Amino acid sequence: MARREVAIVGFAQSASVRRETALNEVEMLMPILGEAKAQAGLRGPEIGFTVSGSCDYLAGQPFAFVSALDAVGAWPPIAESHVEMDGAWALYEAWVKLQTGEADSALVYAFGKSSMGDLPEVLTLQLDPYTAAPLWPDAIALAALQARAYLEKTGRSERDLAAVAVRSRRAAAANPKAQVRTTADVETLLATPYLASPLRAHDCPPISDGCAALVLACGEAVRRSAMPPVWIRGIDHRIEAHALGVRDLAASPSTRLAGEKAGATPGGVDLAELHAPFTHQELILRDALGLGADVDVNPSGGALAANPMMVAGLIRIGEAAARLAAGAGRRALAHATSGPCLQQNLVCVLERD
Amino acid sequence: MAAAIAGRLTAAHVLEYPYRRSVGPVLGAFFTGLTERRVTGVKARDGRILVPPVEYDPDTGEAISEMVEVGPGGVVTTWAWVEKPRRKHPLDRPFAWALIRLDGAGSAMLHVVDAGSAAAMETGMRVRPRWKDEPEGNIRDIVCFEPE
Amino acid sequence: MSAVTSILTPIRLDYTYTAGRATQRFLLGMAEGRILGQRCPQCTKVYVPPRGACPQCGVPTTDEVEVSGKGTVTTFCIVRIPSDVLSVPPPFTCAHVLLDGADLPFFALIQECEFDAVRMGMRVEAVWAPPAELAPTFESIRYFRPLDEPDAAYETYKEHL
Amino acid sequence: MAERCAVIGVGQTKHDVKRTDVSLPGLLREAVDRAFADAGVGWRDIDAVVIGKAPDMFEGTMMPELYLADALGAAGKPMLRVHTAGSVGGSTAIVAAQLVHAGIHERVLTVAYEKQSEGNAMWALTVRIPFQQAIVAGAGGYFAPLIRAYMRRSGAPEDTGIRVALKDRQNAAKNPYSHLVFPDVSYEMIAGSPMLWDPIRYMETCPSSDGACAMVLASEAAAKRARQAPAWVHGTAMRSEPTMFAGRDQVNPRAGRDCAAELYRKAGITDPRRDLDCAEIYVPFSWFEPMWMENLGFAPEGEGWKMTQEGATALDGDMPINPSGGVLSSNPIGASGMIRFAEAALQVRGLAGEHQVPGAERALGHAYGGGSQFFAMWIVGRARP
Repeated sequence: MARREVAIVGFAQSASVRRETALNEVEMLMPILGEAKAQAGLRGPEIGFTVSGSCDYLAGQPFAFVSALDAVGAWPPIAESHVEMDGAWALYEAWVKLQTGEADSALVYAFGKSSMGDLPEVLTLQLDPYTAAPLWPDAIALAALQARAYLEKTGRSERDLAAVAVRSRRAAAANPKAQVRTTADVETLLATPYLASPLRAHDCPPISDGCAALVLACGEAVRRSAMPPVWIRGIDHRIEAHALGVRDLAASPSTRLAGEKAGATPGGVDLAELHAPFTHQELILRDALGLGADVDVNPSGGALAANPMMVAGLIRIGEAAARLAAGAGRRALAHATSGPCLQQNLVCVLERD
Repeated sequence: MAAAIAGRLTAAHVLEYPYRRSVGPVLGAFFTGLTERRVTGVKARDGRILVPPVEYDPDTGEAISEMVEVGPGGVVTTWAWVEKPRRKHPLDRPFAWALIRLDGAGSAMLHVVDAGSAAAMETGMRVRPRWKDEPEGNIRDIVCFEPE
Repeated sequence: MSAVTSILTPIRLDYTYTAGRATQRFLLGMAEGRILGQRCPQCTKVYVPPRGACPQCGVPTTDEVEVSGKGTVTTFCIVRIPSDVLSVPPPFTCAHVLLDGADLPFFALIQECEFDAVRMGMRVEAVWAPPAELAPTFESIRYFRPLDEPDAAYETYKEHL
Repeated sequence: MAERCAVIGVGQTKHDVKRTDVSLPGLLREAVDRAFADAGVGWRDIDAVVIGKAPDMFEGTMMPELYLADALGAAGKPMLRVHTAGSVGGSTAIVAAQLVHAGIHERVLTVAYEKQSEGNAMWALTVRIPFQQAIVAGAGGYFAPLIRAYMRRSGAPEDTGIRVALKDRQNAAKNPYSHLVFPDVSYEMIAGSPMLWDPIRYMETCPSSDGACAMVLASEAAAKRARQAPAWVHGTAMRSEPTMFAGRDQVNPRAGRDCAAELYRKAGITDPRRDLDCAEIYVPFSWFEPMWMENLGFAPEGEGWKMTQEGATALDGDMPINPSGGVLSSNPIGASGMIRFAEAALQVRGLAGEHQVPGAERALGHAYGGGSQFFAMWIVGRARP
């Protein structure tokens, strides 16, 4: 069956902040949903499908996503779904929905207030509940295991990791939505203590609260947009085995496979937004996707500069699309990840007319 | 419960459940082995011994159940040094998280190494388990690993 | 030792909640013995407690409205099993109370009458905690009790069932 | 035009209050292995996995699809995790069906589960959340006032709920996977059971179960190679509305009515009571049967109870509802919706065993969740659409 051409026609995100104390999720989301819909030139009732991504454990309560629907204005009742995943996978579900021909437009949103709990500990609950989670390894420790495996396999150094941090933060300085927007130089960063060796604070993402919304459209609905349409030329996602001890942590085969299936040919993109919460993960992802030095990676600053959980992957897609729409290139790659040490990965290839 | 801090109402919320997990036959054999200070893995179809064991072959999806004793010593395949342990970490002094491939195993298991200092850690180093005095049948029956 | 068939894995996570703008407004009202709602600028419905949004219109509710502590039971349930969160012994009655001036029923415990005397249409009023115990919590309203007024006609609240 | 989608394999676990004999992977695999045996497929045949469950806190594992990926043969494949509250089992199946309708995959495994015994479901549902009003008595305390509102509106005889429970519990005795089976169940036994959340009696209430359900969904080409007759998906629909808003009709929510209307349009149904042969609908408390009869358009507003009282919804009635015994008999929350969808498929494939509705050609699967606000439905048929 021929694929329908689907375009991103609206994108908005909140500023990522360390702790959003004034607003609840609904109050955070409302202006962002409004902004994305306005860009798309679509009013709520005209949107054919709505889907969101979030995670109950961030908020520490069951059914935390239910009340967020209040921000949408779901009346008359809407065709709607929710994934307990990053919003990038909600976008995938929306893309599938448009492929069935049952809808011509879709609103995708994601939200996460990671500040409410102790995030590295909350993420422990993603692990094998029998033999791993009862030891309470935190997310930073697990990433550090991966970082050492990568450094020792490739011969790269902690200096290379610091260079990723410096570049990300410098890029973030131009991004008003980013959270970490200043940086020291590599030498200064390398003089700071380890959080979990070989990772230092600059190798790890900030804890962020935030939300984002994105509008997809097909056919006639694309023409309403105030934003130049950015087409999804390919999208795919793959998961790999869970246990760290059975995986080659220095590589990301699921990213490589998703990239192949999405049609991300090496050398074919001008910019890439990679969802790499840790510095070494950016390098692993570059390797997996065959991105050369000519590709502008994470011009937004990436997840190292702002990492609202369940949102940061969707933001990568939105950032890449917004940059193409603004004329920063013709073809881009966006990536999202989920799970410990890059267990699950999504790749999306975007193109401007 | 609620208090006004910096002009915002804030409140503590505790999410606490004592989950009782049934483990099925394969993990059951693994945990039973721990009570006898033995570490066991499961033999996959390709002959690899997976530790900790899983009930289904990761390549073929078939149910697997042939248990094989491994270790007790093993080799660190990667590690991360923690200078300031978190409250819930298994040790309350500086230690290393590590992936450890026990002798005879085809996969590595996650645990901690009590090595005193980061300088004593090295990928490829040999370690052996230190057992709890009275094992109860869970992963923390191994208090930690220590350099051999 | 016999075969292990299960493991105990206690999980405790600690969170810090903030109320959000609208809920904070409402709860600070509670601490003053006032019931504050918000009106939707589009459909003009009054929400108590407010959550900052009109769920039907998807727009912020910004106009503050104080509503009465009196209202009408629209429907109810007699709870005959112990509650995890209330110290009241069963049986007791929980009701949806449509406060005068509000457009959404409020969940409320009914006391100071027999548990089986509660009826649809019954008029009730809020019973507040003593002034010294008023706080920014829902519990500042201890419960609702019957008012000495004739029952409201079914037609007056049937749109809120 | 979307690709056709068929259900070629169905499997479910024995549902029980505590499945202490299995781990989480073991529970899921009991359902999946049965679905594979039914479909005649193996792991290599599966292109993608779509998994659903209700809140992660029931088992204390965050995003458990990550851990379960290995046991579900997902390594190297796409995997999605759906969560739409109580309707999740249904919406998970729909998301899986969309992958086939969209022509993206040939065969998709979809699975839903709950192992509530590991935590404590009632706790998770009544957990005290700061700055929110406490729900004092779980789901029963939430839904009982709505049932009272229905009774007032419709004037239904007070024993309607008892009759629903009696019928569902009799049906459950014919279903080998049922959690609750009362061999000698009688009207008097139900009527005499304690009131929990008046007007809901103990025996008019669903249990908390451990259990899982799985289905293999296939494209038309793949369905031709299936081991047994498929059930064809004639239509799917999902609708949501906010939990609470001024003037919301929670007894007969518009989201449910709109969802059914879209579903019937897609499946070419003009008179559901005439055109459908049976339905598996989400009835966690007995009174929801008459309420949903009206919401789904099987009966005019205010008259759903007549179908129950007249025996129309019995296994030998003209519109059998919940031949499997329904949610009242087995309720692994995250799987409960998918079991409805799967049982509808079994009926039109003629594979429902002792609770088979003779000659069933078209059947409805229905799930709802949240505060009666999330709806997921499908119609499956013996004939290719």
